[in-house]
Amino acid sequence: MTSNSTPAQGAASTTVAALEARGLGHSYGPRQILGGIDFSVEQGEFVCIVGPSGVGKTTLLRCLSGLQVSTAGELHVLGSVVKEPQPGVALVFQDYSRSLMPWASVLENVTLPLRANRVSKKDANARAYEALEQVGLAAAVGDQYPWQLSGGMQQRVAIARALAYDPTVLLMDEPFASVDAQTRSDLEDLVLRLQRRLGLTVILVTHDIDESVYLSDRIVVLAGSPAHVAEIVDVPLGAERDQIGTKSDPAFATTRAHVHNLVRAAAAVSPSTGTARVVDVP
Amino acid sequence: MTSNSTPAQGAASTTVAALEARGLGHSYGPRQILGGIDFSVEQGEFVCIVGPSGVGKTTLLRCLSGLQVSTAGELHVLGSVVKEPQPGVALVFQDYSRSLMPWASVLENVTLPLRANRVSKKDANARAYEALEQVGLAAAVGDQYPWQLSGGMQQRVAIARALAYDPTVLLMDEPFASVDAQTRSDLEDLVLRLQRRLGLTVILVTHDIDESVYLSDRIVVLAGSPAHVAEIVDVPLGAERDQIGTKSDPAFATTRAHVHNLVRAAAAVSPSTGTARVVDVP
Amino acid sequence: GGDASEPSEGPTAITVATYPVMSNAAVYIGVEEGIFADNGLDVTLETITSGPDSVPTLLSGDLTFTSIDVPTLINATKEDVGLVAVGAMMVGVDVDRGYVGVVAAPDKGIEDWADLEGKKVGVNALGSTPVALISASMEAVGADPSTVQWVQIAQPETIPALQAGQLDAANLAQPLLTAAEEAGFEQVGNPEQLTVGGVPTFLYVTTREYAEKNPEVVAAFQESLNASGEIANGDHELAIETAKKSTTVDPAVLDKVTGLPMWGSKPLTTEDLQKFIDVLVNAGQLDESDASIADQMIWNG
Amino acid sequence: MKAFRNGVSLLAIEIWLPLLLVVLWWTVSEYVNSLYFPPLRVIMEAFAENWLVPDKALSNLVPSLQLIIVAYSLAVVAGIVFGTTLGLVRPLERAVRPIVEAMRAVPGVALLPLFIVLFGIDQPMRILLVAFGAMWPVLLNTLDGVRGVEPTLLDMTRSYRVGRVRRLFQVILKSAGPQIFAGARISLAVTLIIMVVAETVGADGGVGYFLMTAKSEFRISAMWSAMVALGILGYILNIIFRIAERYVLRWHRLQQARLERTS
Amino acid sequence: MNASTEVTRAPRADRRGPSTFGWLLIQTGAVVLAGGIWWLASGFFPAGAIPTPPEVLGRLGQLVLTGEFWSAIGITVGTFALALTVSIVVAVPLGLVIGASTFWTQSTRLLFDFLRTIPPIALLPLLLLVLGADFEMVFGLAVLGAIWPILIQSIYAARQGEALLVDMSAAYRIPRGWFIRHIFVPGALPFVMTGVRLGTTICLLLTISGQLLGAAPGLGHEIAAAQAWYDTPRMYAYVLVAAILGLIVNAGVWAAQRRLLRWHPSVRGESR
Ligand SMILES: Nc1ncnc2c1ncn2[C@@H]1O[C@H](COP(=O)(O)OP(=O)(O)OP(=O)(O)O)[C@@H](O)[C@H]1O
Ligand SMILES: Nc1ncnc2c1ncn2[C@@H]1O[C@H](COP(=O)(O)OP(=O)(O)OP(=O)(O)O)[C@@H](O)[C@H]1O
Ligand SMILES: [Mg+2]
Ligand SMILES: [Mg+2]
Repeated sequence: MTSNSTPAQGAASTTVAALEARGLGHSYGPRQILGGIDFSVEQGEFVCIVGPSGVGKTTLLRCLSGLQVSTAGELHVLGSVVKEPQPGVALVFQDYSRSLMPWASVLENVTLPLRANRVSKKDANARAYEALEQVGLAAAVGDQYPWQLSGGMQQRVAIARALAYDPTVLLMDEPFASVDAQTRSDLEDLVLRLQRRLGLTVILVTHDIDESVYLSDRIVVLAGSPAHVAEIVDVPLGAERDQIGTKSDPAFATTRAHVHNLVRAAAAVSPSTGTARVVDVP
Repeated sequence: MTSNSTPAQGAASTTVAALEARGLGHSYGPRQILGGIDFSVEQGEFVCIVGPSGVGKTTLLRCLSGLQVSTAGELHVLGSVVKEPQPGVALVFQDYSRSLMPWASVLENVTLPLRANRVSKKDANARAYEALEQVGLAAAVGDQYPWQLSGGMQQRVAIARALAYDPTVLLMDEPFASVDAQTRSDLEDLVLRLQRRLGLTVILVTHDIDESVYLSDRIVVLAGSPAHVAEIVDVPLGAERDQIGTKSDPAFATTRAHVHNLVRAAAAVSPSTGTARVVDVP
Repeated sequence: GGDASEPSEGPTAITVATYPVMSNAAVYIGVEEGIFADNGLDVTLETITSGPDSVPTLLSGDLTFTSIDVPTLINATKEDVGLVAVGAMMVGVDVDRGYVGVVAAPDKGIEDWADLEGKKVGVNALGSTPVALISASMEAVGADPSTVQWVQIAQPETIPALQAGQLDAANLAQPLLTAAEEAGFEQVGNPEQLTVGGVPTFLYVTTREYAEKNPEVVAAFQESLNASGEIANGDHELAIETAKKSTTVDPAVLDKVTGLPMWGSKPLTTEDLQKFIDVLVNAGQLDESDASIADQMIWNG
Repeated sequence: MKAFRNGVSLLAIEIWLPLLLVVLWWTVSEYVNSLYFPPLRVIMEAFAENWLVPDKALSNLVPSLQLIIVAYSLAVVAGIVFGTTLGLVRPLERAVRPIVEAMRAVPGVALLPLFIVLFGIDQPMRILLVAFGAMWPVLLNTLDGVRGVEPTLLDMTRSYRVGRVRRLFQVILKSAGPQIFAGARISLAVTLIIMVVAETVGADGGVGYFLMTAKSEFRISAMWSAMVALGILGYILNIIFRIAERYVLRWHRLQQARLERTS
Repeated sequence: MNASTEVTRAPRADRRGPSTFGWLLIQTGAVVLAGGIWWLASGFFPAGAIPTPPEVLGRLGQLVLTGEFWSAIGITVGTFALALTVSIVVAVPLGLVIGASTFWTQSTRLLFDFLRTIPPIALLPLLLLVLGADFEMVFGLAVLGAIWPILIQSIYAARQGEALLVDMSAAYRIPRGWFIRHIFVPGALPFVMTGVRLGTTICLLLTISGQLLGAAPGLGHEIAAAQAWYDTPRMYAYVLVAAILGLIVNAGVWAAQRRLLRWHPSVRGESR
């Protein structure tokens, strides 16, 4: 594990927040999903969002990305109110397979955002191949169609697309859900390294509490219906992380347990599904 | 944790295997994915399949389900060769969101296989509501369209569809990838209980090695390109499992470590992607 | 043949095709005045829009008689369709302002047949009566019809095309002829005047099969037709009034119409047809080899 | 099936049914004694006479082909442009929907004078008339296809700030591709059909002119031969079209090949 | 995330846009605007070539008081409705069946490509001969015209399904009938509906053309009569009626489409 960068917080040279949500609320028609979300993310910070299934994490991420205009509250990016997607923000969709164009090869899928943002074909291809390699996909995969790939490979294509985009803010919605444990920890380390080295701001939605503690500086726990911030947990693990050392740190275990309890409590009321938990077999 | 059933192996009263693959091979066009897979699953057994992303787990599961006719070898279900899906086999697809009909409500999605197999509307609805409740979805969700649900909720609808189908063989492809930790362990216990109580044969593909050890009687580790069975690991944990007790069993840790090493070794050659592992940032 | 043979029993039902214009006024008058009934015919009138297109209906038996122009009958005879002419619906008008006419915009400098040389002239079909008649009219005044650029255009589209300057002149029949004059175009002449004045131009036809089986019906039809034509030719006011009643047209339009057709009132003869055929042959519209076709075109009950 | 699939057997699959029907037609029509349904033998004689003699055939085919190529291209381009515009700007589409639907239903008799006044009576007018009529299938299909794009893909382009032009050409139109092609295939036939009508105005040649003249002159076997010529023309054009489709929608064909197995 | 489609897909104006009534006003405004353009434009044409809207509407006002007008419309609408129903009932199942099988798609391709290009108008004499100059002939003509777009579109539609849903129904052993009814047809419907919309208009146009050319009673016949008398306002009044009929019929098809495809991205954005 090489860490050749300053700690993330150090990389944030200004005091203005990368992202700031103030009383952010969202409703689909009459159904209110998010109710007054307040939190801010510093530049260069790594924040994870956790919460029970259906609580509104994807909705929140979509609001943060500017894809969706929240129906209440305000969203500031670098101090100014935004209502639409901002440059330098890359998003990895939870529904990754639908976010890939079936008519385009993997390479074209990865280069499209680059070419669309005036990167020359040569550079775009080089960056795409580099990103594909980083996520563990062979160059030959570039010529295939996405639907010829396995689920995990498709998910990695979606990640590669985000990485090749060279974002300053990276929003990821359960990006490692479909890859094997080994690839998963490799990808976690990859994102962590990139984040540290390039001073990226990363907001990552995950269901894996170990992952959230391992990766992030702070964890936002969502709960309730409409969803609110149950707690923002600081992760006292310092900037240097590695799969073995960090996870055996006692602070890891306590943070993990704390977040676990928060999510469990949130899940116990099963917010947006309305009833009690998974039911016992009679 | 209530266990009101006899051990799974006890439930298998006959000696003929539920599923038996002999030299199963599959190619997409010229590319061979599976090369001679041999293994068998007893009736009432719980088997997990693990392996690196892209190794061919989904392909194998599709062959086992009869959806795809393997291009080499033979598949026996209850002793007879099969070439098409068999009755009593339910499948949860990895790409769950695409396996739900966007034009049908959640309830209709769950009841369709039942209604199509001559279950009366009343019974089908009752079973669907029960299954939805079991996976932690409120009855009100039944009236919504799948695309109005969060990813994890959609995945649970797909699981509910399989459960309501009342199968004797349950094939699941990364069924808990998109749900939160709490729901995940609840669903794990749910499947385990159902399997024990009803004597189901379950084959489950997962990337979570803890999950595979916790759930299964045996773990099939796939590796290589074309994929072969690297090892079939027996899980020495007995029939009774519970999230805290089982996971603190020393045997759990050793099995877990063993499988982990197998998958890591398999991933190190990153079979179907052709190159080495996730690459370091330069 | 025009010899009447009296039907003895109840009236025979026949269906006769008519156009939604005034060329049919004679038949209407005949029906109104009971001439057909007197001859033992119970007439149903069916509207058609084009002579050739009504032939299938005639063949299928849904029509007993229909009307087509001479060239159409020549074609049908050449192709062995099995039609025979039983009477004249209209005969060429012998005056300079008749039922048909060639109109031109006043600024085109077209005042008589000779001025059509080298001009774009609209006709309803390229191998049709108007081409032959206009050509013959031009030749009659010593002009060269081969210089004319014929343009195929349906009657309803002709006035818009004239207005748009797409045509220098065009052949029109009533009431479009009057409408064109209303719109400011001027009549160059009546192409029938110098060519087929008094010669049948539109014929009533039936199938040879029908005529052979029902010669007495044909005879009664011929009888009634000629009697009706007689009345219509003699009383233009009645013809107009009948048109007002028998069509859905705006009476105000009808009042403006000058120049009526001349309806057939005499038995049709081979010589009549031959005159028309000669005009066609002279205009190069018909092969010499077909010039003796007249015999096969006519019913000699 | 796969081994089957060399060029020859593909041809065999494609022609067995038509061949069967032709044989049937040939036999039955020999015994039908009707002016308007001549024996196929006679039709083929007329076909040989009218469409296999280069001089005669060319004078009718050249104007028609010119009309088809230009009008069809115009129809497709216009259909895609208008369809995309209306598909993307939903309020606009909804506002003008009554006008569009009414316009589609205006009978040709009303359009003809208008087109003559506006565009004359020569080939350009016919081209525009045909293009206008043939545009609708492409337009409607484009409209529906553009609106059916996977929402996640649109979100993706927005989030990665893929510019309008690229989004349009690389995502929206490609996604609508299968549907646009379906429309274009219908338009092709509509082009030929309207051509026949258009060639009755001001034309002095063309397949349609030939057909309508033959019809009014009772040259029924010649009329049938023109229909055969149109059919063959339609088929040849469809082959060209299919080659283009195979190339452009390669991904779709491959992807959908998976469907065949079960359905 | 496809779940939140409704909000992201629809342009803002549609989202918090006007009510149904508001849309009706906007659409009326657009129609009035188009009428205005027509009025202005008719001034540029030679007098009488294109009648002005008041002339046409005035004539229409007279016509609606007559019985012939309504009987002409009655016959036209009746023939059209029957022809469209028959076309849909025949073409949609046939197209889907053919499209679902590569063998039949390839076997019928030449035949259909050949037949499709034969203009219905050329078939008019044949229809007149076989069916007579009446309702049956117009009906036959309308069916011959409308059936092709619906058929071709249905053939294409059969290939649009989500492959995974086919797998799903195989895995759950959903019988053919159920598969067709609940998975195959709904998946094909977006394409089929476009074909139906095309076919609807073509069917109406050919009903009118058939009446016009074959002199069968109905709207087309009235147009032909008006044309023959150079009664342009009257002709345009009937043309306007034809256009309005097209509008009404297609509004019906739109409504059906909105209902049948309310799950589809193309409709999700269009609330109410
Ligand atoms: N339709 C297809 N055409 C061609 N190749 C395919 C197709 N589907 C899958 N493959 C290839 O088969 C291999 C195995 O795919 P499979 O989906 O079985 O992997 P997997 O083990 O399920 O992976 P994951 O864990 O990522 O889902 C991959 O390399 C993939 O590229
Ligand atoms: N388009 C939509 N229309 C209506 N309701 C929606 C829509 N999209 C999402 N929802 C609802 O919003 C709630 C939150 O959804 P969201 O996708 O944000 O959840 P999530 O936290 O991402 O869950 P998961 O972990 O399962 O992905 C859910 O209850 C869902 O039913
Ligand atoms: Mg989510
Ligand atoms: Mg898989």
